[in-house]
Amino acid sequence: MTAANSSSPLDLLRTMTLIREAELRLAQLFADGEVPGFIHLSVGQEGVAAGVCAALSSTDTLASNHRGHGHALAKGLDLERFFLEIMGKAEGMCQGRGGSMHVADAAVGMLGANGIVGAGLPIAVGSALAHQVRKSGAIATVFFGDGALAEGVMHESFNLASIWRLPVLFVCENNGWSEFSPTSKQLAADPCALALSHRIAARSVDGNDVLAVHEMALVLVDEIREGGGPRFLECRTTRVRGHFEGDPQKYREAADAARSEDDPIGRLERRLTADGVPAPDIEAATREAKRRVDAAVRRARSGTAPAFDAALRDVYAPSEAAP
Amino acid sequence: MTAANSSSPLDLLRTMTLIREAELRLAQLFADGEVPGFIHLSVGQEGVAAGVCAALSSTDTLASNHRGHGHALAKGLDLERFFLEIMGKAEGMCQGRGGSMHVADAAVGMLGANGIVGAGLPIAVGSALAHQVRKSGAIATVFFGDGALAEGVMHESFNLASIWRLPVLFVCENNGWSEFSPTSKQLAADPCALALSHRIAARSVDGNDVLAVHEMALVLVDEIREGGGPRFLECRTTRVRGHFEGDPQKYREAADAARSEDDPIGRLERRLTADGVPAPDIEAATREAKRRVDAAVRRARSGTAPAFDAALRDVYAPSEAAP
Amino acid sequence: MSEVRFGQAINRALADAMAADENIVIFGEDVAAPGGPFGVTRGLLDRFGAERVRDTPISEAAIVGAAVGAAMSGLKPIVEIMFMDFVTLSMDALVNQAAKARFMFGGQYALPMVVRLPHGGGINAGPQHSQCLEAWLTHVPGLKVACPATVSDAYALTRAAIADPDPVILVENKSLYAVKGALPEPLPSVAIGTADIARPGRDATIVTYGAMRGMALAAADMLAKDGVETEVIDLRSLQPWDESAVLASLARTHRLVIAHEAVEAFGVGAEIAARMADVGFDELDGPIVRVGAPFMPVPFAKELEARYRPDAARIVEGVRRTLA
Amino acid sequence: MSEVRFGQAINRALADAMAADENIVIFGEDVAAPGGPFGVTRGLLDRFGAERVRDTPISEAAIVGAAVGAAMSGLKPIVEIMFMDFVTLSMDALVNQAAKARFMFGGQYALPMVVRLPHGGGINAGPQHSQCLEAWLTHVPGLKVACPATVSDAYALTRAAIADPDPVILVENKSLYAVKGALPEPLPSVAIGTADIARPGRDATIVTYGAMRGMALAAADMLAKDGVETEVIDLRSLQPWDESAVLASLARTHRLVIAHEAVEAFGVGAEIAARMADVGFDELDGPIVRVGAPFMPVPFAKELEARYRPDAARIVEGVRRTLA
Ligand SMILES: Cc1ncc(C[n+]2csc(CCOP(=O)(O)OP(=O)(O)O)c2C)c(N)n1
Ligand SMILES: Cc1ncc(C[n+]2csc(CCOP(=O)(O)OP(=O)(O)O)c2C)c(N)n1
Ligand SMILES: [Mg+2]
Ligand SMILES: [Mg+2]
Repeated sequence: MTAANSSSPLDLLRTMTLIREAELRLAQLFADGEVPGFIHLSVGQEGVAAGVCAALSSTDTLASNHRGHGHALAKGLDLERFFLEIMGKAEGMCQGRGGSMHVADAAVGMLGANGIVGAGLPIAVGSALAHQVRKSGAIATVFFGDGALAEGVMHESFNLASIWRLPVLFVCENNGWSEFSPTSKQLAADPCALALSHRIAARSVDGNDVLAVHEMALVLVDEIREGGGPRFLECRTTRVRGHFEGDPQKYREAADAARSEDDPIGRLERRLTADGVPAPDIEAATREAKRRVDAAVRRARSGTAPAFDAALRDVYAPSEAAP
Repeated sequence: MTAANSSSPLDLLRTMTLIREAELRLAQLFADGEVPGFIHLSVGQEGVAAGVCAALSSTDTLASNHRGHGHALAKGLDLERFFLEIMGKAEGMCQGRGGSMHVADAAVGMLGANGIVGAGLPIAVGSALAHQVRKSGAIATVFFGDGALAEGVMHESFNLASIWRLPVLFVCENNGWSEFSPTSKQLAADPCALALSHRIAARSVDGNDVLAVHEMALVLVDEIREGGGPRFLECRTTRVRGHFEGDPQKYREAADAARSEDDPIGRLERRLTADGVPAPDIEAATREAKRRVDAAVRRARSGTAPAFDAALRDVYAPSEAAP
Repeated sequence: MSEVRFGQAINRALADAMAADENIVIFGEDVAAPGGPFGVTRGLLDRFGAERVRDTPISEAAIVGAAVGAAMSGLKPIVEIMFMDFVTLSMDALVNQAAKARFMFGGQYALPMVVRLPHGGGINAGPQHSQCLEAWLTHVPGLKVACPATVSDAYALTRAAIADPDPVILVENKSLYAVKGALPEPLPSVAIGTADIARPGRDATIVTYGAMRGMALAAADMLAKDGVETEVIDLRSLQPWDESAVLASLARTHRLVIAHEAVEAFGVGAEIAARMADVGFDELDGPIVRVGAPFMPVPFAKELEARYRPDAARIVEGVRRTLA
Repeated sequence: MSEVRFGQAINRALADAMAADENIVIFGEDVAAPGGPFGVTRGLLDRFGAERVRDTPISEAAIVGAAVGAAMSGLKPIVEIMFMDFVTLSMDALVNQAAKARFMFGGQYALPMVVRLPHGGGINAGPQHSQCLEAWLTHVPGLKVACPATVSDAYALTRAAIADPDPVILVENKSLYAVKGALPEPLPSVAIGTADIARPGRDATIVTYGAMRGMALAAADMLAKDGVETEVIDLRSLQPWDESAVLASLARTHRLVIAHEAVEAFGVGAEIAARMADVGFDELDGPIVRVGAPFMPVPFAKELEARYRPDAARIVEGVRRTLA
């Protein structure tokens, strides 16, 4: 993948609107009691997932975190099986055993969302090791939040990736929040400085500018594929909603959440309009996303409840597979 | 403690020679089967322990690592009970339950050597938290190796100390080795760069120059006591012997181990001679150290075997103390 | 006597203890300004100030490691690990440091610290946010482990844990936080290591703890309809646990069922069963039956988790089996 | 048939497996150039190259975490945590990731990885370098745990662990590494989950594993002098463990002693005892006796550690007690 096969702005818009529509629908389904557990939405952060994943190929691998819907969809996860999973159905990606925090798809190299803050980093490092040893030409990517930078395993992962020059792209989605606390009070370091201290080249972009994210991701992915070792990309972005759905956000000024001029979708739409893209083409993205989401939700609602015995059988590989 | 009450070079020499003589004797006792388990000697690194600890007061706390004999003795641990412990006697500091890797002395603020690489760092951070909350005026210090810089908890500890501006001095004894592997192949980062990335002021000194170490420690301790927050000190030094006693060091060129011109004791002795200190005063340090070690070993040999039941009683506080 | 929620009882215990001893500090992720992920530490920051009540970064290893150093240096830290699943990141500090410090330093140091660990499922939080891992901690000499099941015990055990000179793990079942119950006046106190006979009975003994106490009592009600009188023992403390209370009950009923939410295999119940199969062997008139979670990660989907979690019906089945 | 050391048998198994499958990689602290802290990986770097055999930094969390990612991406990683005590730093990757990945991703991913964990005492290494923590891992659905006791099983179980599609923990007793024994030709193979009857007997069963196999056999010899014929079952695998073999033995002897080096309370033996007190209840003619370490950290001094570690005499005592 080089700049030559970069995604078009309209492609990026389609990915972002798909994520947005899917998540807004999830919010509704959650409020209506159709989604169990708890869900973390990436509304406002879609530019990061879309911009970065568009620079990856399907053989590249991706580890994600608790806020992973966007990463998963941008990596190409099937929309119906995504909804089926999050609604806890047998036909879901994970047969209803994981839910929102564990969406994964081996077919597109999606190594899974993850409920443990920071846990995706060494997984991506290990995946990159596999790419290196197997000379597959693929790279690994991991998305994590600014809050995850406080976890020790981040440090260990950066170091290991650096000394082994592993093909891994570390993407920090800096939305300023670690759950209910501002990261500014939690982290002494500047994110890029952390990476740089490990001799990992680091760049920071406006994460709400999907074109900037994509362009930078293409450059870094190229450098990694050429054997340059790991790269770090900070994407400064905005968590528009609560930490999870239902979070009353008492700890936060409403203003912070409402900087709609930052919205990556609105920004790209305005940019496309200015560039002369016809309004129907732009509007089609959202319309098409809604249509797909409608269909997926319909399908998901008709999904079946997972069978307990099937789950029990999958704790280990079937014994025929064992020696 | 300010530069005004800095230790004299002769005091530093006395501390270093005491550590040296104690450890060489331990090596002998180990070879003779009088010391059980395994022991890590700090021969060649005494300048770090002596220089730093001389800048501390007895109410300051200290966490150490597996190579902690020097730190403990420099912090003022009783020599007899030190030998008693390492030889596994009931009268030892830890009643023979810990041994070399766990020497500790609450009376002088020594929070213990530690068998887990990196584990001393958060302990020192927590101790510094206690000093801060209790406004004791004391500071906490922790010694750790260059290898420990790879542990995740180092990162977490630096960050916590930095954001809470805790009174803690992080001392990295950089001897170039992580057990049997050169740290240069294991760590991408420069030690000071790691600290700086967390906005912790960092200094690097020649750890084999005890005067330089002491001078720098005094400055940093002053800054910390004045409320400046954590400080980081890298001491570049030399592990003269194997990782532990009995290590054949096949992985290492003999030359590396034998740079005797670097020896902190020899260097200080030469310096004192050049400064006109009479030879008998200099020689007295080693003689006195030998004498004290002789006496301590004699005492330790006459120590008694620890009683099992007493050990069993000490897993928890005596139940009268419980509510 | 007032009606409060389980979580509020813990909050009250924390506040009462902090008011009485200025060496008590609290830190953890989102415990200060946000008042804790489950609201258990609400109001403490305002009342006791930013010096003593602190939000930490997402650094579970350093949180418990710092608690160890703080406890060794004159404070009585109370820390929270947001979900027990994340204690996987704190095990060195807990097991190699906190648990061993008193012993391995020859009794020189006391480590009065409390680690609060919310455990358990029932909220479809999935495989990494629902585990009951207390059996790991009960296996570690030097740690104490308590797990309250009632509002009164939530208060009393929290106070007891804080007052204890050793490191104490407080295991709090997430599904209990919102449950209301009576907080007696004068305020209750309970010694760590003492069980509670939640219901007396003569035909069989159910030993349980935490959220399963409620299930066990429900099971006992169901059994009573058939004339089977079950004694329900709520352990309250898992390390040390009240062996003599269990033995005494077994000597009355001669039948034993042990129920907990944790995975059955190698769980806390195994130790209770093993001890009774030794010291209580002569009292046993039937097999010792355990009721725990099956050997699988906690599944997400409603139907799966409902089947996964032990309930009153399965306890009833267990009692019937040992009576058969 | 050749005489080799236990550690060499593992080395041979690693080498044979690596020669047969180029997706196998090994990494850990000092495992490559230095050949491993106990020499177990000696020669592998020279033979298989720096790409497949790697020294890591002192980063236990990332070592196991990277193994998870590598296993999900086509490799079969074998990693070593230098002492089992340090697995405290790897628990998240092991428990929340490796153990759950197959299940929680709906069977999409296999995780063929091996984690080698040297455990046990006897070398006066003190409280933080001697622990036996395998009971934690056997409690975790999704992990398999094996613990060889003989040279032959060291080879066979290492091969079985590597060939297994699931994450397998190999628990290796440090005191066994230097022990010599026979490595049969053709090379042995053992299925994970199958026990070995180390000695047949009719009067009592001793269930054990790892270094305690030797102690149990010594105890059986001592008992035989008094005409007591003890059957010794070496579990070899702890998760899954061979319940039917233990049950069959109990059906022959009706007396059960379980011996392991780990702390007795809440140890692996508790589960064996609990199962037998349930499914084996009708076979029991005496109390189930466990012989394990007392409830204290592993002490350093020679006299203390010698008293601490279970030995043949204590096993004999245990057998006599259940026969009494
Ligand atoms: C190890 C661990 N600690 C704590 C949590 C609870 N938790 C979930 S998300 C989160 C905040 C993460 O912040 P960040 O990484 O910035 O991601 P964001 O939520 O902002 O996208 C916390 C503390 C967790 N899931 N895992
Ligand atoms: C958590 C942990 N991992 C590994 C070890 C084994 N080990 C003991 S010392 C050591 C090397 C430490 O290197 P460094 O920190 O530089 O200290 P040095 O030995 O050079 O003084 C290792 C790997 C350990 N004790 N603890
Ligand atoms: Mg964030
Ligand atoms: Mg070193």
